[in-house]
Amino acid sequence: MDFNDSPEEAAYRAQVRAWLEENAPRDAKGASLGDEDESQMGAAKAWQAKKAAAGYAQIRWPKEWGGGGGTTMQSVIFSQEEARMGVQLGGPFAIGLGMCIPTVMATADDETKKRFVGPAVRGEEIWCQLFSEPAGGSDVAAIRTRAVKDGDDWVINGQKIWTSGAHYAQYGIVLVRTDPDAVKHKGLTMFWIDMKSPGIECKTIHQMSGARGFNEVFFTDVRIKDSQRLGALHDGWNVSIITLMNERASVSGGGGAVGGGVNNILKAAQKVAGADGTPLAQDAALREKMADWYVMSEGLRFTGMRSLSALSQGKTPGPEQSISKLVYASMAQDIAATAVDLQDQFGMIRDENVSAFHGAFQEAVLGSPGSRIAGGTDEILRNIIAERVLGLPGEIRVDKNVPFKDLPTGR
Amino acid sequence: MDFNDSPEEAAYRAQVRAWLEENAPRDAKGASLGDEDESQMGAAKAWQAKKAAAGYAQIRWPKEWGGGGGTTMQSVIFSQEEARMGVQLGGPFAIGLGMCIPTVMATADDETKKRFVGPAVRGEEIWCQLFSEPAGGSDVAAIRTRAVKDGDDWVINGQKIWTSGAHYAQYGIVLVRTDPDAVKHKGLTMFWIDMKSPGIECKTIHQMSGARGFNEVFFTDVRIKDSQRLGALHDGWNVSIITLMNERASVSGGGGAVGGGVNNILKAAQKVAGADGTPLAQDAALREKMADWYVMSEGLRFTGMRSLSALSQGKTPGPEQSISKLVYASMAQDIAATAVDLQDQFGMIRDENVSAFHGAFQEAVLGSPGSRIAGGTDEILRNIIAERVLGLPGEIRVDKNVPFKDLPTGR
Amino acid sequence: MNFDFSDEQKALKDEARKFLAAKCPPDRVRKLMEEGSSGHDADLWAAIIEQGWTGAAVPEEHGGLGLGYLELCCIAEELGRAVAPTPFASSVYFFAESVLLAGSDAQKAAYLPKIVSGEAIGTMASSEKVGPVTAESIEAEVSGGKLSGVKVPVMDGMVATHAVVLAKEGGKPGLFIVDLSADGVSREQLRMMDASRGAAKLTFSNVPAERLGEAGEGITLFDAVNDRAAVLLAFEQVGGADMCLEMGREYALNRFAFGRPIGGYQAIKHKLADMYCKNTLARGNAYYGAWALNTNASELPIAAAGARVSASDAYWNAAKENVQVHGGMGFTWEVDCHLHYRRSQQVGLVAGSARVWKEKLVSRIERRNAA
Amino acid sequence: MNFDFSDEQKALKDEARKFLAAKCPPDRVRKLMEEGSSGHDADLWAAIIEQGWTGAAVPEEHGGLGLGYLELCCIAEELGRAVAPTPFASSVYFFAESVLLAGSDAQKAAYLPKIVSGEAIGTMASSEKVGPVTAESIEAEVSGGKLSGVKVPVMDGMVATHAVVLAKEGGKPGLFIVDLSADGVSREQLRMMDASRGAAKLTFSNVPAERLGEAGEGITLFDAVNDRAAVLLAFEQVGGADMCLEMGREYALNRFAFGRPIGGYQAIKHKLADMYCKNTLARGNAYYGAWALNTNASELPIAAAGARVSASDAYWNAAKENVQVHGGMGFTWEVDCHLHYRRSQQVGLVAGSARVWKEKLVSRIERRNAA
Repeated sequence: MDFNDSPEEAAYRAQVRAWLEENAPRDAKGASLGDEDESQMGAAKAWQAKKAAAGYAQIRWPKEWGGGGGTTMQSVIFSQEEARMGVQLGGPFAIGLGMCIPTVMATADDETKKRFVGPAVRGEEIWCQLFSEPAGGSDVAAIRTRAVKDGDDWVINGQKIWTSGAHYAQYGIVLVRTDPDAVKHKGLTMFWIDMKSPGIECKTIHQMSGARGFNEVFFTDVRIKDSQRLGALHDGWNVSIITLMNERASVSGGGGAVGGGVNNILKAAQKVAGADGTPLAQDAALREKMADWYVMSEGLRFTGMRSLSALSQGKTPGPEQSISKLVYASMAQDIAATAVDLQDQFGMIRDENVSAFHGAFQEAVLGSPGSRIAGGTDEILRNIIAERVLGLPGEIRVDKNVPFKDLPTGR
Repeated sequence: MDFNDSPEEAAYRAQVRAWLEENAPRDAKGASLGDEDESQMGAAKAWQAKKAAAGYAQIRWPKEWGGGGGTTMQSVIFSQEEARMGVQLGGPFAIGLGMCIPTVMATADDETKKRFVGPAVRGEEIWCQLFSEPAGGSDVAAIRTRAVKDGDDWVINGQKIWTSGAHYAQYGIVLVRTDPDAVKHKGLTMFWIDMKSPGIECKTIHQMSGARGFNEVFFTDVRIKDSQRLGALHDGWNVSIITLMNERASVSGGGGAVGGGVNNILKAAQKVAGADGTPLAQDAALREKMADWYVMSEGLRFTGMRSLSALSQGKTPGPEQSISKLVYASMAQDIAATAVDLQDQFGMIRDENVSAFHGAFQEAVLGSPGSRIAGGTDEILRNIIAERVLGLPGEIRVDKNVPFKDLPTGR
Repeated sequence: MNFDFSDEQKALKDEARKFLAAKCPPDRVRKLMEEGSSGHDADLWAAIIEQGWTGAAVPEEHGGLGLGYLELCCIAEELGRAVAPTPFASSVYFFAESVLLAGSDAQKAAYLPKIVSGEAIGTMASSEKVGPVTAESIEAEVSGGKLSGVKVPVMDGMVATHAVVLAKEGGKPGLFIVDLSADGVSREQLRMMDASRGAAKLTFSNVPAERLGEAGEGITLFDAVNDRAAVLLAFEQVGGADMCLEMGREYALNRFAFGRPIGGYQAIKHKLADMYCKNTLARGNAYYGAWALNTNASELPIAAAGARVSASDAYWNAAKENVQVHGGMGFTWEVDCHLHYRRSQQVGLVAGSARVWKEKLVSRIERRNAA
Repeated sequence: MNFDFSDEQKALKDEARKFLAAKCPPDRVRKLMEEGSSGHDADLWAAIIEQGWTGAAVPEEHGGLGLGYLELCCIAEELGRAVAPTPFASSVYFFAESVLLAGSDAQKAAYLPKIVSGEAIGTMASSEKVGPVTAESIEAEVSGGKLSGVKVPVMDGMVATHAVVLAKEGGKPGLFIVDLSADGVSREQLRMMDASRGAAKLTFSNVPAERLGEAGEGITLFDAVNDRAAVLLAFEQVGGADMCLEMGREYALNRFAFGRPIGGYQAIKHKLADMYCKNTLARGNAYYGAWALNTNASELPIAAAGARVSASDAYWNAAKENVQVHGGMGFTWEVDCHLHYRRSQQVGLVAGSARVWKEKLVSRIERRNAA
């Protein structure tokens, strides 16, 4: 048991580090995914192009498709080193390269693949994924957006929601209902779509925190060719599973600053005096909570290391990483609320120039509910762990043998 | 808003108090329900007879059935005053008078009623309720104990479990399956039974805490008359609902010593020195927990008072009392575990002569898991609150339209 | 035993609910937040004054209705339920209660009628820095009848005309009434987590200040005012928490996933059942607080702390889990969940944090046990 | 990165599991408890010694196998899973580790081979009264090489032949080795919450005691021994917690209610999912502790405290919720749930309570941050 690189890993890390030292942009503030501030997009695209040219863009992909022909572990090492340098500009490309393009590669003809894969790897074209709908949420297959055949075309009407990056993406993959008389999962078809097609309108979603990273996308008589179809007619649900499996295949860096939140509140508490003048960090109630959070965040870090170790040894990681977001999201909300409570009346202030710690904990209070929902709610994640990891029975499904149009819906 | 008796209530309380002063047995240690120690049974029976003679045994029941012809509020007042005097000897009769006899009264012929009601009210005969089975638990209707018709008799084979007082009861009401080809809830019938009938065997259940208050009851070719049937053939499920509704109708005294647990741990913590020599009661982490427990237990007390107030005004109490056991049981486990943790290594000791506070908290650790299960698990209680109080949908039932014998069962 | 509100009081509550449903629908609250205003709906405020709510517990001799605290609790519950964006708490629970508790006859005569009529809006200015307010945390000082110092945050500080200020005089804390229109007062609007409630940083330079109560009694009076405010705020919290439960229940019944209402899944059913438990406990504790406040019982310090601890917990839990029940919609601006999510933070901090009240509760129990 | 046990270590663990499944089935543990014995299964203990487990981490020069701590962690996990009723923890984690850490060469030579061979059974005697063990809590005293005082509870105190005793000498705490067969030692068996683990009250009157380590170093050494024991106990806890999860999962799959397995209801699914989360976190933290223990890293104090806090939480949660999953059967004597329920309390207290370890963890983090 150790934390060391294998000789091969160490050599690769050294090579990456040297390349980054020479090539990484300095002072690149992260262009985080879905941020409405697009000022970093130029830097992000330039960096993606540079990585692609050197084989560092999609390290695990074959070289013929613009990848690096490397291993998962090499990909992880590159991400770690990028993070170490503070260069984290990959956000805008994550969904395209992680989900959309793999779907295209698995289902499209050669011509289509050649057209799209290269530009996406080089960061020239950004993709978005149009699955979620207002009536769907956790129930992805409850898709109401309709595509109706009209000669060799399809005409799409409906609405998608929670689409990250729709406002700057050039292309998207879209899951639509092509047969409402079929049962829920059998009447769906997947297409790729040009986001500049007439009839597509994007509207950013105003979140409670003030952020506007997601979009609603409205389709009004949007006309596309049948040749844009990905996979067989009415087989969209199976195609979407390819998309979502690819999402899960991307292993995170494992380590990272998850424990940071605990140190933040500890340091904050050292600076705030309690009723008797001693720093709140001395408060035993807070200290017990800090101990709990510390072992939770460190536990997540070590769990990541266990998965990385499996990768490093050429094995498939176990299911242990599946706990990560579930554990983290509630803890983040709890830390934020506790930190604000410690500030007493002052905690009500959001003003970054007046509030303690520049309002960081207040922003976290307002942002954390989203983390417990986006990308799978707490409740869905518990179901996934129970069913896929522990092998407990799935939910009783009342929506399996009924034509979609006859399924009950809410208001 | 006040906590005072109405003039009528005050008069009744004064009358009760005077009667108790004159008649209540002194130094009567409570013969708690299901206790294997039967030494108090004589005292309990004598006290019940005395109450019955004075009309205080079943205050809400008509006088013709041996009751007091009084109100629910009068019944509550009597219980409060009994508790105040430290006379709590009603345990052995609670199930008979609360559940079994009301079922007999609702379903039996006049002769049967005359035979059983009086002796039960006077404490001469004790009843038990034989519903639960090993394969049943929360699913009461999953009854496998069979009754097969043989001429004018029925022959019963099977097993009941969690039967309080079966080892000292003279009679019981028993729910059995008379038609296994019918769907689950349609093939059950209710009977009264003499617990001394040949073929009945009681075995006490050894609980983790060491207590032995419950029984398993085995039926081997137990022969009873069809005239012992309560209600119609195959209508036992509806009869059992009468039984269970009567259980819920008995409103508790409301007030009481629920908050006692918090004061116990507070006083304990004042006596134990922490690492720095100051009493653990000064530990802020413990103090936050004590505050939480205090408002939980006081909240329960006040919730009981709200229900009592409705009764006092002749109204039906709201559903608020339904939270009581759910809130209390987990809190009791939490308090016990925390109190033991405070004792550090010493907390491992159960020896009542050595352990701090005579091992009270250790006993509570071992006893509290039962409270979260007996009389409805936490999970069933949450379902009840969600469905009956909040009106949320019931569970999807897969056992509704299948003959009982074809229902899937576990190992 | 009559541990309940009277039929008349319940009727008042029903009326208040109807009134606020008409005058203060959630869209109006949201719009006010978008305007980045001072968190004060002037039209609503005028209508509330017209109803006489500001004077519900103020004796008739001072221009109030003299109804009592139980009636004020009924109104508070409805204001909390409606997430009302008004300075009601500041002006009535904090300012008017300070004057009622510690004011001289002259002070009562001078200020209470104005508070009732709306001519004046009062507030409480105690906090100066991060952390709980204590004798040691105060630097604001009154010398020769003039106040100098900085208070932040002061709720409704942009619209208040008067404030009760906690400041030192001769080294000891006292409460002082300050006319905020006087020279030497400057106000700076603050951005708040709950944008539906405004606050300011107030800077005082040699501003006339008249003492409330005896010299050196500041912390005792401040605690007593907070106890009274805590009971009233607990009703706001109970009202908000119950509204969250109703919203969550309604959504769970009407939102379908996998062909059935999400309210049929135990994850949601049990979450809402737990919310019902906490809300019911909070209501019981709040009622006890109301009784103690209304009868000025010796149990008030424990009852107020119990009501506050229980209600703060219930409202925060209900507000955050209501967001969760709503899923993605729950954290959008257009859906109402975040109004309660923000407000549960604001009302949970304005009279001091949960941790401070838990400590108050336990030490008060210890003191009672020792007595 | 190789943050995992080696294939050889995993094979050792598999063997240990098979061995304990054969030699230490739950029925055997229950039977021992019914006999009201000293919580010591002599046959099992003999078989364990034959396996060489007592010497897994003891260097070969002292009669051990010299495998290392990772191997000992593997064994500990399986002992915890099996709820083994033996003095393994007392003799190996506490006594042998004390000698390895602080013993002179002569002491190592005198005691370690006997511990490995089973000729001696060691234990640690530190607690004297209710509450955490501190320098101030100790009254036992060594004077002129003779120990007098009372220690309670001493795990395995009825069967141990030797104890490391925390006692004062010249007013300062020190650790001392005591031969329990000496005159002046009296033992009184105690009834324990976990009846599968025995303990005693030991009274010493002028019993010969030899110092372990330097004078006045007692608390430092005691803390260091506890850190090492905490890592090993964390593996017992992780083993027990995972066994509870497996039991709960198995029961939930095979117990039917309303026509389907209770494991299909979200209340049970999500309870088991949460158990999996806590167990996984505890395993991660325990592995870090194992690494730090095995490499004698400077991170050991933080790693040990983290492992202990996480594992105590996970085992208690898994043990109590496993009872809940089992419903009525779960609190009967005949079903195995209560074996883990009791053991989670015993192992969670034996090296000091969760609250003490949480405080240790945070103060150690503060010290590291300050450095």
